[in-house]
Amino acid sequence: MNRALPTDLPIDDALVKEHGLRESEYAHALKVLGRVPSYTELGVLSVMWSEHCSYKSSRIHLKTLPTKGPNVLIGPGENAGAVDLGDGLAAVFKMESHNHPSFIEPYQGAATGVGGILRDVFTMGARPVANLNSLRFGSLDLPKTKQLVPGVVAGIGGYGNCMGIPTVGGETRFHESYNGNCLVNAFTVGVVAKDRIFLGTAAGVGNPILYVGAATGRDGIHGATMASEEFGEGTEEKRPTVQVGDPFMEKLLLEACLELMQEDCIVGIQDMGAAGLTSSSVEMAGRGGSGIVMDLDQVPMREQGMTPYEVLLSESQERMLLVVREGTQDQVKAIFEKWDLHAAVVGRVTQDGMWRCRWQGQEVAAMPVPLLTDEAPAYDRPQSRPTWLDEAQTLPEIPEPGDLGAVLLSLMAHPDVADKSWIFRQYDHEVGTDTVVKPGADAALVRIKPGAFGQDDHGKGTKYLGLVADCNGRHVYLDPASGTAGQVAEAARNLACVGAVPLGLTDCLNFGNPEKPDIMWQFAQSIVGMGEACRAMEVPVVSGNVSLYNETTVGDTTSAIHPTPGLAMVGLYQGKLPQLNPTLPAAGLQIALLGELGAHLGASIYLYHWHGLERGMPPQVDYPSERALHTALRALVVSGEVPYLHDLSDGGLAVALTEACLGGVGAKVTLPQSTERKDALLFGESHGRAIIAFEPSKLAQVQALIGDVPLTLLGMSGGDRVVIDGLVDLPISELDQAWRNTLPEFLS
Amino acid sequence: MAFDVAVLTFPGSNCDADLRWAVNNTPELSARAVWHKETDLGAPDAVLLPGGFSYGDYLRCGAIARFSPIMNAVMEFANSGGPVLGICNGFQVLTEAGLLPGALLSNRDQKFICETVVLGKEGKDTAFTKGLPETLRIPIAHHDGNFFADQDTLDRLEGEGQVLFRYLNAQGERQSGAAPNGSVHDIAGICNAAGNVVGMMPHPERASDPALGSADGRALFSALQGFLEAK
Amino acid sequence: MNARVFVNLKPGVLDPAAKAVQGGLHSMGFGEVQSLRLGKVIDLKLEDRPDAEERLKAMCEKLLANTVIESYRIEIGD
Amino acid sequence: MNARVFVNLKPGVLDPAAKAVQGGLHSMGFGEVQSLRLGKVIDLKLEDRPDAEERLKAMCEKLLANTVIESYRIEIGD
Ligand SMILES: Nc1ncnc2c1ncn2[C@@H]1O[C@H](COP(=O)(O)OP(=O)(O)O)[C@@H](O)[C@H]1O
Ligand SMILES: [Mg+2]
Repeated sequence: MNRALPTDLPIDDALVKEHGLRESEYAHALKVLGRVPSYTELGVLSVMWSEHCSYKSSRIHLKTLPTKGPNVLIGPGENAGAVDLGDGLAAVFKMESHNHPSFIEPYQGAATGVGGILRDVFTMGARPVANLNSLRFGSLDLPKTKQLVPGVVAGIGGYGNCMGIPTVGGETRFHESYNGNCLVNAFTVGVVAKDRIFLGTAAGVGNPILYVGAATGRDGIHGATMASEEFGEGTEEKRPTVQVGDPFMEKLLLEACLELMQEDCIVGIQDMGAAGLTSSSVEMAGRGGSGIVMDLDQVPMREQGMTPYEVLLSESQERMLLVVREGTQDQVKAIFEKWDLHAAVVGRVTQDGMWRCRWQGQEVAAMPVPLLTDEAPAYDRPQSRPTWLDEAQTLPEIPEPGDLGAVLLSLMAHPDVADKSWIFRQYDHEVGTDTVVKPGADAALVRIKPGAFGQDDHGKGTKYLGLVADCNGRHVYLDPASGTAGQVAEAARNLACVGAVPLGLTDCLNFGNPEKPDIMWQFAQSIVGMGEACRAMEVPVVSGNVSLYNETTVGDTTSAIHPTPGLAMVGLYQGKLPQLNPTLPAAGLQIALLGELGAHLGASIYLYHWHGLERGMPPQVDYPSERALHTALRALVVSGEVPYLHDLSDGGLAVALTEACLGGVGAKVTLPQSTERKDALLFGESHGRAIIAFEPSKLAQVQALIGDVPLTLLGMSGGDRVVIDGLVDLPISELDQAWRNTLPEFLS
Repeated sequence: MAFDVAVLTFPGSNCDADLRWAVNNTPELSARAVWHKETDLGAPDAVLLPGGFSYGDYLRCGAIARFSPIMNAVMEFANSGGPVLGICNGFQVLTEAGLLPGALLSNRDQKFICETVVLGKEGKDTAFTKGLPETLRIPIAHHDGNFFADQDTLDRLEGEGQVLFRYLNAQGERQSGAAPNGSVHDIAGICNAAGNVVGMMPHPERASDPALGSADGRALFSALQGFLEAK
Repeated sequence: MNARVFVNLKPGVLDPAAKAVQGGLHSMGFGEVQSLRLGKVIDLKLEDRPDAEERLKAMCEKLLANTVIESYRIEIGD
Repeated sequence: MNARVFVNLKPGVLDPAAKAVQGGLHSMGFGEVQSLRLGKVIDLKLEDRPDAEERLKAMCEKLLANTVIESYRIEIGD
């Protein structure tokens, strides 16, 4: 059995604690193993039972999300989720966080985040067709932010651009709660013929296990446990654990894997992500209900003198693990050789349900697979509603500003609203020749070329993927349940603006320390809200990721980020290419509001930015009218009668209207009679609304297309000013400058 | 019989499929993928080098790809007067190979730039540029597209009509410094003295379909078709 | 006053560029190359100051080297 | 045998990267930097061969430097 290696440390309480295992967790391991674990095993337990790999605080909550539906092919649990696109095609997608590594080394942290999510998708046989990213930084005037943003953006671009996967959208927000803990969430979607999806399963006793890709170094050892710890003053020492990415190697891996997947060799395949060789082999055995034996000496190593502990826990990037059919090894190796990659047989599938590793002839680990997977600890952590919410959710007396134009101008320059082209100009968003709606719109639209994946659209027209990432942390902070529900609605609304029907969503749940009941309550409530909205809107959750412990300790105060359940939604549009314009295309168009007038002040960016208040309840979603609005928007897109649509979100009606004018064609509108406050009418963030513009002669057609959805005629396009009768009258040029200059000014 | 257009694939090329698609969308042109490890090009009518990050663009863009086995055949094809077009990384490979003068340095602001630019077409007629409109809207996407050449070379390029594309300002006017990447004389594309080897940083294949916002890039592929037909 | 700064990846940090260059040299027939490291060298011309060395160190820490993955060495000339 | 190769842009070739670094240093308060050049340094470990130097030169000419814009210098160690 396990014998001590010269490099092993004696197992004592201190070492167990250092590995992040609780007493009760360690006791459980002792009981199941019937002995003290070896040093190598302790390392493995530590990473497999870390929050990052085991989802021990979140598992019971995630189980409540709706994950099934007529379009779901693969739900959570695999490397990524998959939805049916019809005509034999599937979209495979997932979002993942790389927050902690990015804070420590922004370029490499963000780059390897992109690399990791790309592998999750092509592991399943899908060719990645687009990336999104969701970013959170601290205040823009902070020196640390000015260092992080360029690094993160260059890292995301550096990896995705080199791989040749377009980054077509995303969202970026700035808030002081992220000052010491930025968020970098990366999303990838791929397309595959639905009968060619590969899973991460180890099956078939005796089948060889192949390792392919970069050699293993000492990178990121304990990266997975690090991601589950709060940031503190001792963070610096952990720096060498940052991994460096090699997108060129990954491009070769991508092409080689996709080529190999054309053949009938692979039984199961999984990338090595967090906890590297350990988690990939354990999870494959877990899904296959099998065992695995690995000969760690066969693992290609980059450095001298590595120990089995290091080989197993390394997080070197650009590596894959494959189970192939016995007898096909040579064929597999030949395909990898073509791409200058070397595959090594490192083990076999067994039937004893054990995960075994050998090193120089000795067995250094032998643990039952379920101990590391299903039987990993899971907690129902205590929750309590934060007491400060009582006050925060009420709105105090707020003076109404005299000059609402000045408010608008200042909101346009707020970094959350301001032009993000400084960011997406650094991302290749055109490679692939399919990005038909580019960054800067409500959602991106990416074409799937007819026949590109062997599909036949049966005369229904070309397929387009609608893609959007959304999260308003302020709404969630002020009420996690309805705030999160609102984000689901908003994401679907953004898709509707490009005509797409939502098929599924993936999430990346960024929260603070779950051991604190306040935070755990935020988390649990957020999931309740997401579940409710997903059920109401019939959008299943097919994959996701949880990032906890997003907190910073400075002196003796610890502060958590705003709860940030990042969402990315994938939708389908099929038919004639929608003729949409990024801004109002011409003068003389009728501008109208779809949905209720709305005047919800609570939780708005206006309150925060102008009055310094994060107060009030976020706007609530009325599901039937929200869904009716989306149906109407999609009908308008399909009809081709409406050349401009834009949903209302941050900053409400006034900001949306200004955004419509940024192409140079102005607008002159009048708000309908209302008893509501003017600032609430202009800047309130009620859900369920969009503005549209169309030829006045088309009014009857528009009305016929939108059914019962309320339509308010606001005014006409034209001129070079944004005029909201009696309230705002500003030249577009001034608004445009405010909007355009913020990011370059702070970041260049 | 369609004309045979060889589109090379180096390890790290990522616009090869896009380029084949654009070629195949051109009447009478048929794209054929050629792997970098080949030594024989076959008998193509034209050779295209795609964009991407060959060998990760480590060391210098295009430096390692230039030594791919297939490149000997490309040099031979070029030296015998065959039409060769390098786009983006392909342009970098051609300069590294010495088939085109000058070099591509990192962008002025040290950032990757992806955006649609306005190009002015000028210079001598080539297989890829004959009959092109005066201005074209085509996207760029690169980190190292900052064209540099010494004064003598520049004088020659300018004097002999070897500057084929220049970055214009947003209004489509010539303006010194209009190049978003810092290129000397705002140069976006050039050809060799004989005019058969062309390199450009902008991606015509990404502007070869109205769905993508511009179809101006199609003109280059149509020009090639016209050139091959007239031959 | 002149100074030269060498910046190299720390040992153990993946160096994909070096790997690609070594592969390139091998395939070009330079099989004798057993290993290769790529680094940066920065030559600076500076105003003389008594605290020059200290300030150079600060430049390295802040900008010239990414100390998370790189190490640096300063050589002061004349 | 060890060798070190320095690769620098030739004088007269605009160096956008160096300009950016110098700009960065200035804006960080290091105004004493009067000029700055960025170069590459390549450390090689080679099999001993009698024609090592000649071959190193060939590596530089062919791959390590682009002699249109760069110059190189070889230092042979032991
Ligand atoms: N990090 C990013 N990467 C790519 N595109 C981004 C990023 N951040 C913002 N964008 C783009 O900028 C535009 C505006 O973003 P946002 O203000 O969040 O839009 P909305 O209010 O419609 O949700 C969107 O088209 C989005 O795709
Ligand atoms: Mg929107």
